[in-house]
Amino acid sequence: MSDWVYMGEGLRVTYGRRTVLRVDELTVRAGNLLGIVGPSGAGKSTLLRVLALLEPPTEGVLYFGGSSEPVRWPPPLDVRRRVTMVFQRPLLLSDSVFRNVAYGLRARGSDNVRPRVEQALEMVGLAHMAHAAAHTLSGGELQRVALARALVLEPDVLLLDEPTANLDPYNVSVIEEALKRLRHHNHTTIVLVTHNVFQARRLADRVMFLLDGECVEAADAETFFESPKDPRTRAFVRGEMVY
Amino acid sequence: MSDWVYMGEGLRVTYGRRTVLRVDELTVRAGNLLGIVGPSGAGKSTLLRVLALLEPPTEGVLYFGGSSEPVRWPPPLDVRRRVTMVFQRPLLLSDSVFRNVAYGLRARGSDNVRPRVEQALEMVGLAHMAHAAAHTLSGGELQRVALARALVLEPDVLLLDEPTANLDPYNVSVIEEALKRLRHHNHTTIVLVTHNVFQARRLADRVMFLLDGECVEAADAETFFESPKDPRTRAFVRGEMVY
Amino acid sequence: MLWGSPQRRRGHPKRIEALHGLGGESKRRRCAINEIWEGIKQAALLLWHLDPEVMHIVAVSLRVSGTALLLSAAIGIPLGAWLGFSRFVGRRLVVALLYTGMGLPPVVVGLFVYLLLSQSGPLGSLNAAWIPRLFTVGAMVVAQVIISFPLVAGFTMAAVKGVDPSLRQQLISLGATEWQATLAVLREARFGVIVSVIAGFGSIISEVGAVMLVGGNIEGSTRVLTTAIVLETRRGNFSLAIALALILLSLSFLSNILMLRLQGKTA
Amino acid sequence: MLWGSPQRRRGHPKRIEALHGLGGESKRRRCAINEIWEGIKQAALLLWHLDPEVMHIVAVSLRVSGTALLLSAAIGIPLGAWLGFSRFVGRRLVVALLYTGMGLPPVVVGLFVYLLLSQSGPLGSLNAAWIPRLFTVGAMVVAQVIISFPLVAGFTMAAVKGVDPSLRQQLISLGATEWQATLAVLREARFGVIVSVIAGFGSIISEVGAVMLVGGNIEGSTRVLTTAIVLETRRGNFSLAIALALILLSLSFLSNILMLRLQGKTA
Amino acid sequence: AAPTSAPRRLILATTTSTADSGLLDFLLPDFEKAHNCDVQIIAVGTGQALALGAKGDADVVLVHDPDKEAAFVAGGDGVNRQDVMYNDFIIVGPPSDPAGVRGSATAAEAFARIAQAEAPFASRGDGSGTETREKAIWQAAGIAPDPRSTWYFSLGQGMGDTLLFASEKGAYTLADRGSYLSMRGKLRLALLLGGDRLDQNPDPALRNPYGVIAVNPAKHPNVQYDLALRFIDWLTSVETQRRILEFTVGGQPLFYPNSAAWKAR
Ligand SMILES: Nc1ncnc2c1ncn2[C@@H]1O[C@H](COP(=O)(O)OP(=O)(O)OP(=O)(O)O)[C@@H](O)[C@H]1O
Ligand SMILES: Nc1ncnc2c1ncn2[C@@H]1O[C@H](COP(=O)(O)OP(=O)(O)OP(=O)(O)O)[C@@H](O)[C@H]1O
Ligand SMILES: [Mg+2]
Ligand SMILES: [Mg+2]
Repeated sequence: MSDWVYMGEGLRVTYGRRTVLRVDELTVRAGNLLGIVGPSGAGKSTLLRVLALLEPPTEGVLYFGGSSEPVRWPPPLDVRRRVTMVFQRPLLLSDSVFRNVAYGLRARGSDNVRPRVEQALEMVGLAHMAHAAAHTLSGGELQRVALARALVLEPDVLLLDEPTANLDPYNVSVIEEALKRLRHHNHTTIVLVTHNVFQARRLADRVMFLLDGECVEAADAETFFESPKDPRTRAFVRGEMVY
Repeated sequence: MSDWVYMGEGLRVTYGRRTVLRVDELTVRAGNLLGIVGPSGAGKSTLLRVLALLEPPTEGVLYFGGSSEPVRWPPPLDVRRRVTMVFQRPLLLSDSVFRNVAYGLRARGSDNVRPRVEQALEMVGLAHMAHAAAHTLSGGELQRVALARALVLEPDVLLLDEPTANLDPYNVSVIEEALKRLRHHNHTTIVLVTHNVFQARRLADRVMFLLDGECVEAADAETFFESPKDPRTRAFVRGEMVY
Repeated sequence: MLWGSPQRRRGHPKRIEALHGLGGESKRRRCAINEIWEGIKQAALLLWHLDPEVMHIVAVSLRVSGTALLLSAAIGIPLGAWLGFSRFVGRRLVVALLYTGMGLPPVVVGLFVYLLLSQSGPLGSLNAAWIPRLFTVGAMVVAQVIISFPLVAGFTMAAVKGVDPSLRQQLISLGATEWQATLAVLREARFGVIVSVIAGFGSIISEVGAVMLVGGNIEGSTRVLTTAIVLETRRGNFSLAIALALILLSLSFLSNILMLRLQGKTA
Repeated sequence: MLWGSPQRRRGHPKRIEALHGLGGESKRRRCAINEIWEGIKQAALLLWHLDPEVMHIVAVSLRVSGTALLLSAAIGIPLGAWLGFSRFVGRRLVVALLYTGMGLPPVVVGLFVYLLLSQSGPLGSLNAAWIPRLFTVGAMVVAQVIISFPLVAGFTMAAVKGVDPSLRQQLISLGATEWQATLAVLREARFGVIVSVIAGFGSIISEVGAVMLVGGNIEGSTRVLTTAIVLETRRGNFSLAIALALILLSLSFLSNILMLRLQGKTA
Repeated sequence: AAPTSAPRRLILATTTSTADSGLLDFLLPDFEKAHNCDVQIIAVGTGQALALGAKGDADVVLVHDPDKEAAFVAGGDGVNRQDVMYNDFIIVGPPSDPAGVRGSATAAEAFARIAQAEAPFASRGDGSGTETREKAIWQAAGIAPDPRSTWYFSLGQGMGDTLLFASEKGAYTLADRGSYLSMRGKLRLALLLGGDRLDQNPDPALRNPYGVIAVNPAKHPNVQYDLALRFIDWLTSVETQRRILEFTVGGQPLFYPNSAAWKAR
């Protein structure tokens, strides 16, 4: 894999008459963790769906994985399989936890499914619930299963949409540790959408602040939090912005 | 309304062979805000469903609203309508935001629906989205609509299941202000499930710590956070508990 | 004339061939696909001339099946919703019976209704005013309701089951009565519910065995499109049968377009 | 013997009364409900004696409708899934046509297949080995597939539409191919899909107009339960007709119980 | 043909009256054995039976409508039409006989009385041979009944259904004797004109002749013409004709032989 994983130019996403995303320039470096923050409705999930190659941008070009060709739509299966997204609202198959986590591996026809699934469940602290039915899970359990079914695939790129929103502090730290290990061992590139400014600070190499679909500021994590250029960024980081 | 809103004795909820809730004693005072904290899967949502009179406990008795008679199952409509619960996982009707928020009022045949709905949407910062279709909303927008449709009913008792999990710091503070105003003006009794220890600290009069379905500790907010009796409470509050 | 005595419909001599056209058509018999062409042409002609007899038959068909559809929706939708929500001992048995009802042979339903309403039958012999008499539109409606309501109920149940059960809980928690919550869930499942009604409509507008038996296929009174089609088929007038079938299909196509409109509007 | 001359089927003299029992039964004719009782008794007898002719008819019915059901599921489920997922210009038209197909009168389908497969029809005249001949089981299967696949497709579409569309996106994002994601969504919608198959089965096991026309109701070869019922009704042997209908209904009841089991297992 | 080879298939399109009465089941096994073939009976209305023949989907037809049969042969669809047998029509109606049909000498007279009294009358109205005959009788009576009138019902149904209708409605109808006999127990209808047996039927106009026709091989090369001819020869042979007379229900024959060979016997 080359130096960067995503390069976007003039990305726009329009639903009906409303343009909900307007990002002129975007680069995600290989092995990096990009944090995306911004208020509710800023377009974070929309951007993530584009990066997950699930939805073509209405306008603009996206390059992926160092290829000099823009991404084709629909993207070929082998390209698509290098990226996995964990959705903000976890939806499981009405089946056991085990089979939900195994889904992606089985779709790829991988072997060693059982130990890998068990390991992934271990990572999110749900090894004991492998046989529970999806519809009986609590909110946080659901979210962790959704995370596990992405982690088990060990993708090149992992896109996480508020993966710890429904978790208590201890489980949050478990997940964060798992992510750190993943970066360390697999050099996974991660894009993490979070409303939790502290989490972004703890994990991100680079942070991007979206507001009303526009990228207000994107900078190294330290710069972003310590000396943001834009006054709106400063306000947001302090949790006091009025939009 | 009398002094207390809920009194529970020996409440147990069992699913299949697993007892997920075991609360021997529970009191919620009128006008108070009880915070419920605990790790993922502790039984918080289950307890809330019981308090919402949606699900009878498998064992135990529950008294509601100062009545000396235990709650009958199914509870009569007029009793049921004094309580409203905001679910952890918001599910809207596939309709406009406005009509979703108006649903409870319309079900009651209330008048002045439009201004009340508009006011509720204002409270959660979504006045401009009244005409958006439910399925186009972002995660945080969804959550706020779900909250608005409960707030608009001005119930005696409001049960909130992680109502700000998908919100950014600013919106969290907007919601928290709204809740404070509600308590002040309407003397609404609130039970708030949250994984956010800071939020519990900011809002709650009393806090209850659930672990594995059992109430480990329940105390005044200050006591709970400053001098918890149980070592497990102490660990949880510091985000370092290992279960 | 299309059917019935030649004496009656003197007005349309040009269509005499349609009925007695065995000789005339036989030259073109090489390829049976001709019948279909002929049928299309005849259907166009019948519609163009607003043939009064065809119009009457169409009116009876719509009246019978429309009434039956309303009734079976009124029975089937609540029944389906109830089966979708409730749990009780023996529910599975009721569901299996309902599914079996989806496959009731129309002839059997017809026979059953016939035996009930017959002068020597348990209901017919009562001669009560509210009991429809045999060989009337009312008897046909009864048979068609029996045929179509299981379809409506079965699919409504499936549609309702497809809606997340916690939505219902959320609505109840917002103060909805059981009834209001049921209505709202039906609205969520409207796509499936409308398909169920469309299927119910399809099952009765095309049904022939039952209406033939209990309606009697009486010219000018209980003859509907399907029985007229069967009649022409029996007479060997295949192209006229196809013409009538095309009219029937256009009718149900139009109704479906209408229902889809409705569906689109509510979505 | 049930139908046909006593001489031809010499084996079962004890049931001659069933056919020619008119004189004897007439005393009880006061109330038509008797026919229904008689029917129940006869059905029990026929099943008890494993009447070979009835067994043959049952076997043909199951073979024809079973094959037709498999084929129409193989066509209808993918078609329904595709219509449920895809968006294209003219989709609404296709859907309206499909819904109209749910209401195809069996007679018309029969007539159409007849004209196609006729010796003077476009397909029948080819005399190719892969084209089923008229008055054979193959022709009946063709007609029944045409009748039932729109039902299967229509309900599958409705069921698939009831599944949250973002589930599909999540599966795609987990590396599922379009095909795998479709299968998984169908599995989620299995309740509706199974109902669609049950409805398809119901529509053909009870169908008579088409199999009568293209099968010819030939004794010992293309006679199925429904055509036998019509035959006995035509002959005025109501109780025998009802007996056969009960056998038919028990069959479809049993199949439905089986399908519900299946549904229960996967759920 | 050698008994070991697969039986040939002969498709016989015929009316429900011959098939449903059981006559064919009674007769055919002899023919099938003798020629190692399988006669497949398609029982439909006369109109549809002729249409099946005209398309080459049947090999031989056995129907009862002399005019349509003539047209069928004249149109080149059929060859070698032969008389086979006949039975007769009767007039049935409510036992109370409000129109006073009992005792009429002819069918035309009976119909005239029915029209006079405006008593309910059920017509098959399905283009069958029976309806053709009914029309002819009305014409002979000089009456053109209007299906929109309150007493004349044009049903468009088979004989059995028409009889049931008449029974329920207390109406008169023209029926073939065989159908009436086999359904008598279900009906509240009395035989009013036609006598107890065919030979006691007072009106020769009520005779109902059946004809057999082979489908023209010149037009439809695929038909089993040779077998069809053998079938016709067999059906009209004296032995088979005698068997027709032997087929009885309730002690009386339903059909009477009528072939050239029988008459020349
Ligand atoms: N299909 C759609 N049609 C119209 N508007 C849409 C659609 N999808 C999303 N939107 C709008 O686009 C905006 C951005 O949505 P998005 O889900 O990307 O927000 P977000 O930044 O993820 O917010 P949150 O933090 O609340 O999840 C929202 O205001 C939403 O209402
Ligand atoms: N219907 C059910 N059948 C079996 N187990 C269930 C059922 N519903 C919930 N549970 C289990 O009960 C436990 C408590 O669930 P609950 O939803 O109350 O947890 P919670 O405290 O709200 O957790 P979270 O913070 O993750 O939302 C969970 O472990 C869950 O798996
Ligand atoms: Mg989002
Ligand atoms: Mg919970």
